[in-house]
Amino acid sequence: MLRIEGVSKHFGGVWALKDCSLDTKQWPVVGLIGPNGSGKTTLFHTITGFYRADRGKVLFQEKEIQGLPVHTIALRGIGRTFQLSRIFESLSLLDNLLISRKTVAGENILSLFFRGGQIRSDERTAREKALTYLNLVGLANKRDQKAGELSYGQRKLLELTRILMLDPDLILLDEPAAGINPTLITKLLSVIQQLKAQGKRFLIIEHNMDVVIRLCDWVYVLDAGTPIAAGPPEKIKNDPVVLEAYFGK
Amino acid sequence: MTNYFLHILVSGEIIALFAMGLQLEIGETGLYNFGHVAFFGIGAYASSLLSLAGLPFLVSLGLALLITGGVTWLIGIPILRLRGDYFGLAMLGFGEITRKIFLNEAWLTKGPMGLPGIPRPSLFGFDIHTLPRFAVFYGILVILVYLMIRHIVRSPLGRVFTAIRDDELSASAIGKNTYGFRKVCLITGALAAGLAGALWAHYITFISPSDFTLNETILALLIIVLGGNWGITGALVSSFFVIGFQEGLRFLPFPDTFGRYIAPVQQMIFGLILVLLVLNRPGNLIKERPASASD
Amino acid sequence: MTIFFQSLLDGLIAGSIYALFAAGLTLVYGTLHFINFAHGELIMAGAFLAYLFMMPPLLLSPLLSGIFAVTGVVLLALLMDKTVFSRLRNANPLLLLIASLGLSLLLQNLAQVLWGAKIRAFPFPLQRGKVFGPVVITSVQITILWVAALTIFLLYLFLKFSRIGKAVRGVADNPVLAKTFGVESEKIIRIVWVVAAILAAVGGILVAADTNLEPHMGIVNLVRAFAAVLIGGAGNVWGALIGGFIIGLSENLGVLLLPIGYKDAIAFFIIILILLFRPEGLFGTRWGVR
Amino acid sequence: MVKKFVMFVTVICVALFFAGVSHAGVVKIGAVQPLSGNLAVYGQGFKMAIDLATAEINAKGGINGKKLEIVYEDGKGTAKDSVAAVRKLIDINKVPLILGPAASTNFLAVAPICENAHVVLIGAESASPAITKAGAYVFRVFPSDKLQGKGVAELVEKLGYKKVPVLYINNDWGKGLKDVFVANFTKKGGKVLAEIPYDQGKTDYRAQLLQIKRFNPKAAVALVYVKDGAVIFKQAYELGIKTQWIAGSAAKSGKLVKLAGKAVEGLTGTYPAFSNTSPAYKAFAAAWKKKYGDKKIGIFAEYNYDMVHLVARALAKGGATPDGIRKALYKVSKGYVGVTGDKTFDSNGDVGSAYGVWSVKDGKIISKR
Repeated sequence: MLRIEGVSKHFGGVWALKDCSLDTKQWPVVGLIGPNGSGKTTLFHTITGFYRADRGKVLFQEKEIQGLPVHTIALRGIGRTFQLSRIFESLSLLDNLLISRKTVAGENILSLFFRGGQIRSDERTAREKALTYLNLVGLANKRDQKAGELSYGQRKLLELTRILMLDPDLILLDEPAAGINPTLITKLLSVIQQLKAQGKRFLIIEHNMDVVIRLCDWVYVLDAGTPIAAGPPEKIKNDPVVLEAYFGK
Repeated sequence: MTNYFLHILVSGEIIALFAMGLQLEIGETGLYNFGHVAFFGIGAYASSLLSLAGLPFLVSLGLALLITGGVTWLIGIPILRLRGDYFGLAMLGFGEITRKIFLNEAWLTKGPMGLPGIPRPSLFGFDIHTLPRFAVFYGILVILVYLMIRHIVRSPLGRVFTAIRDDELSASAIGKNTYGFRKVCLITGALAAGLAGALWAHYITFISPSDFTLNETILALLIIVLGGNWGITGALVSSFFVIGFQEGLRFLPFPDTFGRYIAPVQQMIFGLILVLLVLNRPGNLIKERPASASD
Repeated sequence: MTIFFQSLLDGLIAGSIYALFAAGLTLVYGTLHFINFAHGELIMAGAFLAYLFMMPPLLLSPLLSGIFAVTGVVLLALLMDKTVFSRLRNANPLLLLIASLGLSLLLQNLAQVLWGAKIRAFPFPLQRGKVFGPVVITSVQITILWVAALTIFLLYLFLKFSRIGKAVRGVADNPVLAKTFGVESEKIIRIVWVVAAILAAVGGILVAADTNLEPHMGIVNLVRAFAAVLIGGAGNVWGALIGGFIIGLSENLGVLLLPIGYKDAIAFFIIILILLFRPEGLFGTRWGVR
Repeated sequence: MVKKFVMFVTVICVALFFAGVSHAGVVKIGAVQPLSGNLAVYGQGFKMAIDLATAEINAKGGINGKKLEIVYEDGKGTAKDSVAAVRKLIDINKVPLILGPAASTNFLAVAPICENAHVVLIGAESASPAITKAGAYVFRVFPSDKLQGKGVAELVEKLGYKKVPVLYINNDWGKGLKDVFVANFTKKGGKVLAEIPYDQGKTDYRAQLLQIKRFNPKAAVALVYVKDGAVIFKQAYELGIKTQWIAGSAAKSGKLVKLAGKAVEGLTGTYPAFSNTSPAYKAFAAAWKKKYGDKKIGIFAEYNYDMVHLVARALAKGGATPDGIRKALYKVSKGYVGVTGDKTFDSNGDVGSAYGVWSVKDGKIISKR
């Protein structure tokens, strides 16, 4: 599904990514771990088009996506969340989801004035879908509140559902479990499990090893911008190379 | 008595159109357009020149809007690549350069001499030449534009504008072509300003480059900051309020020697209001700094 | 040819002054991340205070007037920070921008209320310039050149060798670094205001000595300073200094190519060009998703 | 915050109410002057001259026994505010005549309003040729630039210069005058080396001056105001430009000499000439001195003074209605010789003028007719 070949990216003389190659192959949930500053988020930014790599290829469904604008990549089927969740704070929860669709009839300024009926029916259909997702994460009762009023963990859930509205083939989650309480983590895990069952694919940056072990089918370990190990989570957990990368040299 | 109030009303209507455009750009979408007056000027000059060349009012107005939109589309190509304060600064520059063009390209604009004798509006043989007619005709246009912008703001398109204001990065991550949407917003706002400019020119019948300075943009900025939480309606209402305030100063019994202080004191008050409103956080005018994507 | 060399010299003099404005502005921009419109009023205040001290009834010497004026502007800058900007430390930069625009309006019109809109000149005797080959230079301009050079040299010493100076430059140049300074950041911000105010005041006095002064002189010079900041890359002091010279030169040489009516627009042209082709500035390195 | 605004609005409304009250036995006319803004320095002077004439008229029994009263409005030196001010004077104060705003752009902006409202508009310092055609209700006691531009061209020719650059202030006055000058000068066979505009109110004009220096001309025309002129001539002096400067009327002021000192020594120019030895002028100067002491007679004060006296005569003859005043103005002006000379209006409401030459010698302004 997603294959990264020899990607390098540097900032002011520092290599954030160096000859980085990895492949999600057939695994439904792939984990990406590594110490702080190892280039995980930079890799996400590069995959989703925020950064352009200095060298290397990013292939999604066997097609190069480097150089495409951010929004085109999103529409091609890669959804992502951010490390510190980024939702539209002054929109209601429902609007946060309604806006997040591949085609929205009411976003063309001309049809706005000439095709009112079509827009209304389009919004009605989408509303049902959005409510389903809000129910899934248990936020349906807050649907008309402004998203800015949500707690940190709820924001993360909302951000995830917002991605789902786009029907992506691959979902990139940047530390989904960081900073939220255990109850919400459980909720999050069950949602991801459900989605996995529905055939969604994930690439997840996560520090919480418990979460990694429970979710991931395969794990890549990044250090200084380069993958240093890969394998099933149980094996990785005790890999001496990984331990060294985390606990010092 | 009534004519004077009608004049203030007409001035307010024109400023309202101008400010509503800026509200759409800054207030709804977060496009810090410090060169809004340029569109006002382009609309005014285009419509004036065309109707002085003999075209009927509606045709020159239509073409003027087309020109304003076209120019915005063109300058949008490079300038909309910029964001936040950089965008604001580039637009400030655009506004200033536009005024210099009005001033220096005398072959077209007559430069500092200005354009006198701009024809009054006429709709299919019905002349708009008295104040009540101006007030009604312009008033209808203001209501129309208000309803249109409100319709946009409340539509799915307006939802995208809000999303861009809240977090542009995030909007592009869910597949929104933010460049395209910002352009639509800028052009719409520019059209409102261009319309305001054209109406101003056909009302006053004389324009010159000194009518199109940064001060006009600052006035509109003040209006929308005052309008604060109430969005496009706030901009509409506070336009009349600010114009009324300015004119009201005329009636205060200032001593003669104080006369020359009125203009700077008024500007001081505007400055003070801006500072105070910012310190007391004007609700959803501007979002707090969003968490940045950190590495 | 004469006109070319004269324009070159005028450009250098103007550039040395813009460099001072730009260095201060870039420090503020780098540290607090907003375009301070009121920086122009610090420039204006420097010029006016010096003028007031030099004129009756005080009739102080130019040097003494300058020192008092600079002190006054430093206090003004700290007051602005205390009353307005410090209360917006974590606010959106655009809020700070609007607040500084308000302050700018307030101060320049206050100056107009106090002293009127007319153009004033320092009470220096009128002299023919000295002729050196193709160029003419007045003794005031010679003084301006070495005062500007001295100020830049002192700034260099401060930023390069003092501990606090290094910290200031580090913070301005690299926003990420700011976090590591933690508690000290308030102190650094205050130092930045002091340095920026000194540079603005000295520059304001010099620009008034070279040309004249009036209450609305701030905005024109601010635009030039900001163009210079952009050339240098936001937060980069050395880049801003070079940028100042580039703006001074291009304004004075540019009119040999462009119609003269566009002289004041040249800085804007440069701003737009740079923003379009190298948003990070000619010498800047900016990173991170903004 | 809201409370304060409400209070403010209340205050304004109360003020509005009282503003409408008028007195019997008074003839009111309006005046839009730049009392604030960047023309305010001049506006004060205009107002002093107008007040002086009004006081004289009222001392002599006013308008057929009624007192003449001037309602001042601030035009702030901008078109927008001048228009609002004129609207107010017409609609709220209901004046039949308005003493128009300074600067031709402002005057031209308000002219159509007065014309449509059938209110007389009269100006004392607007020189733009476009005003000639501004309408039947529009008058001015100041000569059109058509005449002065010709005057400058004649002066340059008379002084024997064939090639000159022109530096001019880039506003309606400067550009209008420059255009007339260039047309007349080239018609006489002269050559204009360069036309160099500058913006008002800047502190640095050296780039413009360098363009003049490039030609090293024997003479250069500078159509400047007093404030900008002072800056320009000083910087020219510092730059070592040695040329015969020739200016228009707007620079003719003792203030210029005070500001620019020896930099303007030898400067010469034209001005709409009127004798300062005529009995009318002497009487005016004496009256000024009596009312204002040692305060200098402001620029264009004489024109404002003449304007008010003319208007008073028209009011007395034609009554306080716009049409009465308009018709009476033609009659009372015929052969009227005021401080500034013959003020007979032609059919466009313009006056003629003789042009004199002024120059700066030993730090003093010398005028020759």
